[in-house]
Amino acid sequence: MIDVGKIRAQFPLLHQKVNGENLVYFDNGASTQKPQVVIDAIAQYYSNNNANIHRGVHYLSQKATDKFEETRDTVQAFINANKSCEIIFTKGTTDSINLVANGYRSMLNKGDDIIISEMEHHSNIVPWQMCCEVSGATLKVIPILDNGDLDMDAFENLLSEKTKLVAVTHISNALGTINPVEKLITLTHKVGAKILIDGAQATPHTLVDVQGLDVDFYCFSAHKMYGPTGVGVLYGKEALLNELPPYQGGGEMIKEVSFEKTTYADLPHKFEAGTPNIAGVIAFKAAMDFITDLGISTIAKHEDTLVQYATKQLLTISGMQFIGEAKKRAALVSFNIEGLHPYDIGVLLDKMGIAIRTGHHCAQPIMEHYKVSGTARMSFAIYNTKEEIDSCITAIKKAQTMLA
Amino acid sequence: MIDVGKIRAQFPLLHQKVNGENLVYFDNGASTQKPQVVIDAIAQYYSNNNANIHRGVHYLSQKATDKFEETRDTVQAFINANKSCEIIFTKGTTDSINLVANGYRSMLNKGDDIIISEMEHHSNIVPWQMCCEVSGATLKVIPILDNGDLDMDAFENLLSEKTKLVAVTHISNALGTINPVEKLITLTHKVGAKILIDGAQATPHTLVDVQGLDVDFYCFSAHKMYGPTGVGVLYGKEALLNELPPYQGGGEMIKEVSFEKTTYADLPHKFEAGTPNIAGVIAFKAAMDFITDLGISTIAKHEDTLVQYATKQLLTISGMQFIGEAKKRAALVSFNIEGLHPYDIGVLLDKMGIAIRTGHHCAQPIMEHYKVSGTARMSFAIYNTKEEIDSCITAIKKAQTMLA
Amino acid sequence: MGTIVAIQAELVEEFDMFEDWMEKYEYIIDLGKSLPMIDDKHKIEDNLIKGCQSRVWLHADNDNGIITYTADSDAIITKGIVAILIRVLSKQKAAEIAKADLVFIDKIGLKEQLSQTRANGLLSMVKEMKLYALALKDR
Amino acid sequence: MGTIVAIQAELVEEFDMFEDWMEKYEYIIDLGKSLPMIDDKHKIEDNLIKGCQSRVWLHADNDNGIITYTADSDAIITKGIVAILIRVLSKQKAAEIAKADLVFIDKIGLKEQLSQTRANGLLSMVKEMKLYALALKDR
Ligand SMILES: Cc1ncc(COP(=O)(O)O)c(C=O)c1O
Ligand SMILES: Cc1ncc(COP(=O)(O)O)c(C=O)c1O
Repeated sequence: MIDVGKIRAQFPLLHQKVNGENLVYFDNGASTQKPQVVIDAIAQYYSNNNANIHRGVHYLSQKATDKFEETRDTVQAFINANKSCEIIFTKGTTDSINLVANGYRSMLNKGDDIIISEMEHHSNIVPWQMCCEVSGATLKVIPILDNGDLDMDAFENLLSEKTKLVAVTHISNALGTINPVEKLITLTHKVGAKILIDGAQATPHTLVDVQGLDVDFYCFSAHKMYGPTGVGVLYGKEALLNELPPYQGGGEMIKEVSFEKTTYADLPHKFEAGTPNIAGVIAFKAAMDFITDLGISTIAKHEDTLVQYATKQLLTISGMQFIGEAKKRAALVSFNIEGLHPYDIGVLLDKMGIAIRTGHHCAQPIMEHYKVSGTARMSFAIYNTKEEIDSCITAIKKAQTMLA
Repeated sequence: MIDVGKIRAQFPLLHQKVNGENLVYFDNGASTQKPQVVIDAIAQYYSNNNANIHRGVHYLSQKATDKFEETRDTVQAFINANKSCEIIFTKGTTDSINLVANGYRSMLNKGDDIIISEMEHHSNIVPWQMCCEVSGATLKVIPILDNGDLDMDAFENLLSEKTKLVAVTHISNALGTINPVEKLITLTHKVGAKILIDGAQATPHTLVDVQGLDVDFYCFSAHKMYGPTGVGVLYGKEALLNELPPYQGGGEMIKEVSFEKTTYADLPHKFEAGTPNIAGVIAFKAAMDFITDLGISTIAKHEDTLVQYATKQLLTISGMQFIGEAKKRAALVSFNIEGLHPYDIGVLLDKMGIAIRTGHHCAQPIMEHYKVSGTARMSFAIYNTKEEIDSCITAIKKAQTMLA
Repeated sequence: MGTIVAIQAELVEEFDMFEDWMEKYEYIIDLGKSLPMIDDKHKIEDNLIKGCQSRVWLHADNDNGIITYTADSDAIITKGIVAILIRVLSKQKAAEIAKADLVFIDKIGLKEQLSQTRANGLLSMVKEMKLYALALKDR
Repeated sequence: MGTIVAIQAELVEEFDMFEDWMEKYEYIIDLGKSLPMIDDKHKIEDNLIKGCQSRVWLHADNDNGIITYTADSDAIITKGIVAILIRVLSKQKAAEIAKADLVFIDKIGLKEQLSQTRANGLLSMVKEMKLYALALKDR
């Protein structure tokens, strides 16, 4: 059993009143709060250690470089990558996906297919639309079943020798669906295509083993994993990253620059142009250590309990309509209440100190599918409690009365 | 007169010993140190205020959004932009330049010219090489005179109705040259072209008034301005930013997404896909306030004194060869010592607690021009002192003896 | 019809009487529930202001420099605030609207509803109301 | 010729005698100033390892599984360390080189010279020495 009180004590932000009430933070799918160790890691870096990396021969620069590279090694271990040069630091999942999608612009042609799904976050839709526009490739979409599962039969039908890339989310931020990534990967590889998994909602909640999965590209954000904003990861198999054209040009990513001919640096530097978010990357290690120390399965178990409890309690509300009831779900509950606009619910809950997310969750096609303008979403993290869910249910009922 | 002691007291990192000696930090051109107010702003954000921005209706999200937008307003005032929507947050100068260069890929054609200069940082070379490769445009290079000034006659000869874009640095990071940006801008506009100025080395040292300059695009990094890593700015005139195609696709940057048609959000959001470096952006305000409170001209004056003093003292070293003796210079001195490799100087100075930068400074074409493998560079900030220069000179002499 | 300043003062007084946020929001919700505040024929794409979460339709009629706004929203609270904004700005002279300083928003504690988050579309609505007035004021 | 382990131990002992960093670096600089450690005909582009700041040329000869390395650098300190690395790894069996654990680097306080910063090219040099040995060891 975990001691949630002890865990909460490590998160300074949680201990505040909002609109006179104890804060209940259920917007973890958007961004988690940060434990003191992460906040301290940033302050310590700037107070003791700050310098630009990779080029300086002086002590501070070397120390900063070593710490920066330590995080790379930690990420490698965290997702079980084969080599640390397969870990590219970006500014977030969106940046990671764009890096790959931009590279594919020149690798695809008319007649090639990219397959995404109906449940993707805009960050895993728009880059591919832009990629198709430039390359002439066609974007195909895996539909979802009404319960929120991917239509796997439809997926198999979409796959063909024309398929060059599949880009699907591991866990849906709008529905909570855990997709069968192993199966998606196997099927994709059967037709000789590559697959990118958007892991933004997965790395905070589930063990990811990129070698075990045999996934080609995997993307995620530190800020959803108790880590700092402005840091993301692109994992890619070494051979594929070597094939992928560079994304941004600049310092760090070159071997040699002349006006006649510029050659690019080896991995991972080829994809890390410019001064990175050094403080953020270094502090991200503390966030991963926080997760590893607790154990990702402990976190998942706790969050599962919360999802189940919340689902049960929400059912006591009249007019409750769950959006997304996939067989396997993680860490969040998405719903609407008959006759109520999610925005109105969100505003009134906020007045009662409760932060949930309402709206389209950057997944408008999903909203289109369910013919709703948005949903209300409670998304959980390791520091949330059943008592908080109780407060939230009471608040929803009060809002319902006010709005009725 | 400024009280440097009082200023130094605000920078926790400066008060340490490196290899048993008091740290002398002369690598400010690479990245400056951070005052306590900046470090505190980050910790306070994460401890009280952290949430994802622009979409949430709850209190924390609104407060974070307000603070994030406050920084945008502060940047607007800092560089005297006309509107706050002309301020785009990026991850750094490199990211800013790539954003523009990527947009120009589809706006240029064979027969068009882009002009850069021989003294550019790789970040203002490689993106344009990549842009030319895709668009078919031709890259032209303004040569420099041996003293480190731009060859303005050559520039006028390069300009023609074929010129579509000029991209030049405001201040050279390798030579210290302050370029005549007003004149560059006027001449560029005369042929109907647009101009991007790389301000990475300028915003920490000189007043920048984008409206006064009538510059089209202006790029800079927070981490060189006493601010956090992972934050940069692209300023662009509203009309030009509206014309420029979007860069990254994802959350935030869209108006509406469907598989048939995606429409892009208005400025500045169109260029800010994904969760940004929220903590960094918010803390950047504290850094700009720090500069504004001191006064940028006070900073410049102090740094000028240091440059002059350092130049004079360096001349007491036998075999001193300055690299870059432009008429107008800022904040740094770049040099070589006859018979010595800059790397060897850098290593030995580090042993004496002194951090300078040695190498090609991400400006290989400049090194090519002067036929050197690298230079040693002392670059200054508001917290540096003449006493530190004295220590540095003594250390260089000692290194010279050891290496002789 | 009072001046914009006077109506704002009125509103501040009214809102001062509420004991807590609940009474205040109950009042806004009541306003939001009132009859449609816009003719159905104006509820068209062209008049739509899209917040990320709630949508606002805004229509303006100009009668000799006096502007009448009608509007609606799909969310009740947004609609209630729309009603308040209309009460303040509608049926006023274009020049007055253009230069109006909407101090009441802060004073009645609705600042968060017109924040920079792009959630409800209200900030854009106010901007459009003012832009419309600005375009007319010198005619 | 001692084993790699023995030579490392020797080096640690030697370096232990230095009183301070100055003596240590004076020694390294002396090593760096010694005669060229590579035949000029091997100082070619193909043998060049580019650090950002100093450059290293590395050449390897294989004589029945015994590898002889020769190398050079344009910076004196880098060259001095190159000399030390050669002393440890050259004229050894490929299999021994491939599995060698270069503990001495840390112990003699030269860790920073083989750090992740890409400045001097030494880390790449060690990697290449090992790769070469690895490729030969099972032949
Ligand atoms: C002149 C110049 N341009 C561009 C850059 C790149 O800035 P950043 O690494 O912050 O993207 C630098 C920083 O070294 C610079 O000095
Ligand atoms: C499934 C999914 N993909 C991508 C993203 C984008 O992540 P970021 O905003 O950190 O780039 C998110 C975050 O909301 C997400 O939930």
